[in-house]
Amino acid sequence: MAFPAPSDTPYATGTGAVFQITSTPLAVRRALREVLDHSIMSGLSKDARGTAELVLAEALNNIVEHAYGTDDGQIELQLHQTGSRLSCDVFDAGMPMPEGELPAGLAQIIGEHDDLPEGGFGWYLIRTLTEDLTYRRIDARNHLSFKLNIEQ
Amino acid sequence: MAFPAPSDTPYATGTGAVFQITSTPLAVRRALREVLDHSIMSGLSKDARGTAELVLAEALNNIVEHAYGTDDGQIELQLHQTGSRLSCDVFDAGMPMPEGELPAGLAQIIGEHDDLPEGGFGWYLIRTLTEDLTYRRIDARNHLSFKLNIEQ
Amino acid sequence: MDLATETQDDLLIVRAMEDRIDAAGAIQFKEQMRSICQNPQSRVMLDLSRVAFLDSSGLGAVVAVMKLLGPGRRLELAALTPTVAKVFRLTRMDTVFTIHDSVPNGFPSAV
Amino acid sequence: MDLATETQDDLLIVRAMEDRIDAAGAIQFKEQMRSICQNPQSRVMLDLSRVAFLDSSGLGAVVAVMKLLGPGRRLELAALTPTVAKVFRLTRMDTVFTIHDSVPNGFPSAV
Ligand SMILES: Nc1ncnc2c1ncn2[C@@H]1O[C@H](COP(=O)(O)OP(=O)(O)O)[C@@H](O)[C@H]1O
Ligand SMILES: Nc1ncnc2c1ncn2[C@@H]1O[C@H](COP(=O)(O)OP(=O)(O)O)[C@@H](O)[C@H]1O
Repeated sequence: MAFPAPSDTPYATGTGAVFQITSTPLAVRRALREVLDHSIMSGLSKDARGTAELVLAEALNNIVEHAYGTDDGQIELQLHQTGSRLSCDVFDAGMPMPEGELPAGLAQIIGEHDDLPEGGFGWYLIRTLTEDLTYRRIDARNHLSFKLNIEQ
Repeated sequence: MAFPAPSDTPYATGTGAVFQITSTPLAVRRALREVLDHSIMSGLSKDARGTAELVLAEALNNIVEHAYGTDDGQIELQLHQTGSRLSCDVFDAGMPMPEGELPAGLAQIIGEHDDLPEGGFGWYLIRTLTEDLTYRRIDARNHLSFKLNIEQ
Repeated sequence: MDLATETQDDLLIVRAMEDRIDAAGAIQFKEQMRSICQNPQSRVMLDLSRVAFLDSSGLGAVVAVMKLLGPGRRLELAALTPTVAKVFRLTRMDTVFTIHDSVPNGFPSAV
Repeated sequence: MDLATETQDDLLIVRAMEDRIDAAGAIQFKEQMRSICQNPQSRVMLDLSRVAFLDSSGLGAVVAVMKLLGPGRRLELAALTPTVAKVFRLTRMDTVFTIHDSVPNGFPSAV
């Protein structure tokens, strides 16, 4: 795979980390443990860590489920911290997003018992918890980018 | 007011427009008519025009209501089109956002009759309909920035 | 805010005559609906065929009108234009109101 | 997915013993809950005190368990850790479940 090297990303200062992840739910679980244990996350509050794990889980699992589906695939996660923001860049070579753009992430309709939603929460959570959320399809690759506020 | 001049914004190509808006609901309504009638919006589909009007109305009315409240104030809206994206930059000199960051824009709880929500939809709509949503407080000014996909 | 009314037996039809229900007009809309809804009809239908634009304040006002009808009466909506329908759909408030494609026969056409 | 159960009269308490209910474990969790819920108790309470992390797949599985209990029985939740509580709050699913701060006396403490 030839994802842009982290050195290509336009960050002048701060610390960074790169993770290579195979496209399976178990590999995502292992990668999240590695990410959360990495020194780049050590300054975060418990709450910010929980939010970061949640957003990264949603982004990565969406790729496993929807971009690669039953295909094997590779995911690259680049993290970069500058000041109060953790920048996250996720690359994959799977299917593009529907209609080539970010899913709307609508609130789910909370109906009665049998009509309760069992899915469709992923993009709502990502939109709600991130800043600077961007999706680009370039050279048959998906690039999802967002920032997390890690202040407090 | 000394909002950054549109020439300071880092756009190399495309077309732009700048609007000065007084902080009242009627001025926002008039400004939206002007924006929608501007040549920068002429290439948009009916659907994209509706979405643009909605997102701009929510962003501007939030400033009138929450950033300036009962104070007089000035708002500057900068629009810039590049390819399939309409970049929107909104500046005001009112109160900062709560906790200095973008409101979460949670889905409203749709309860029974008397508990139905009458407000709180604004940031949910902005988050759902935009890309690259960013908020920065700089030099006692608010800068809200987002992009609209105007393709289709 | 200009509102036109018509009654059909137990149905009160209210047509919004302005092309927008927005932050600048939401309170006035709500107050005028309040007095119109003194009428005794048990069904109230709001004809939105002329309303091209409604923002979150307008949505809030429509919800407020639904509430002030009280528990025994419901607000129904008719003839939503595309952008207005989108606001109801995105916020899921389309699950709260009975929404009709058009008003029942008898009311003069909006266009 | 390790699940421990205890009954208190008409109440079945199920404690998730893993520290996460995520995309990799959601289906297994649901299947094990399905067989545990063959028990006849009318109240089922899921003790989440040991679960530090739950993603949207885990949330979906909890909702699915609620549904497979059928209309006469409800799933209650207890002892949510902060990040798990946040997922329920953000998605508004905290309005769907009865959520208890802790499990009733009797169940050995999780910590
Ligand atoms: N990474 C992705 N690549 C392609 N399609 C995606 C991706 N993520 C999401 N989608 C599409 O967007 C929809 C909504 O995703 P999401 O909100 O995560 O809910 P869910 O995954 O539970 O369906 C998915 O059903 C899928 O069609
Ligand atoms: N431009 C702003 N400046 C300061 N605070 C804001 C601004 N916009 C929103 N807020 C805060 O965020 C909250 C949520 O806003 P919103 O979703 O638009 O709902 P509503 O305006 O109906 O309350 C507001 O109640 C307010 O406290």
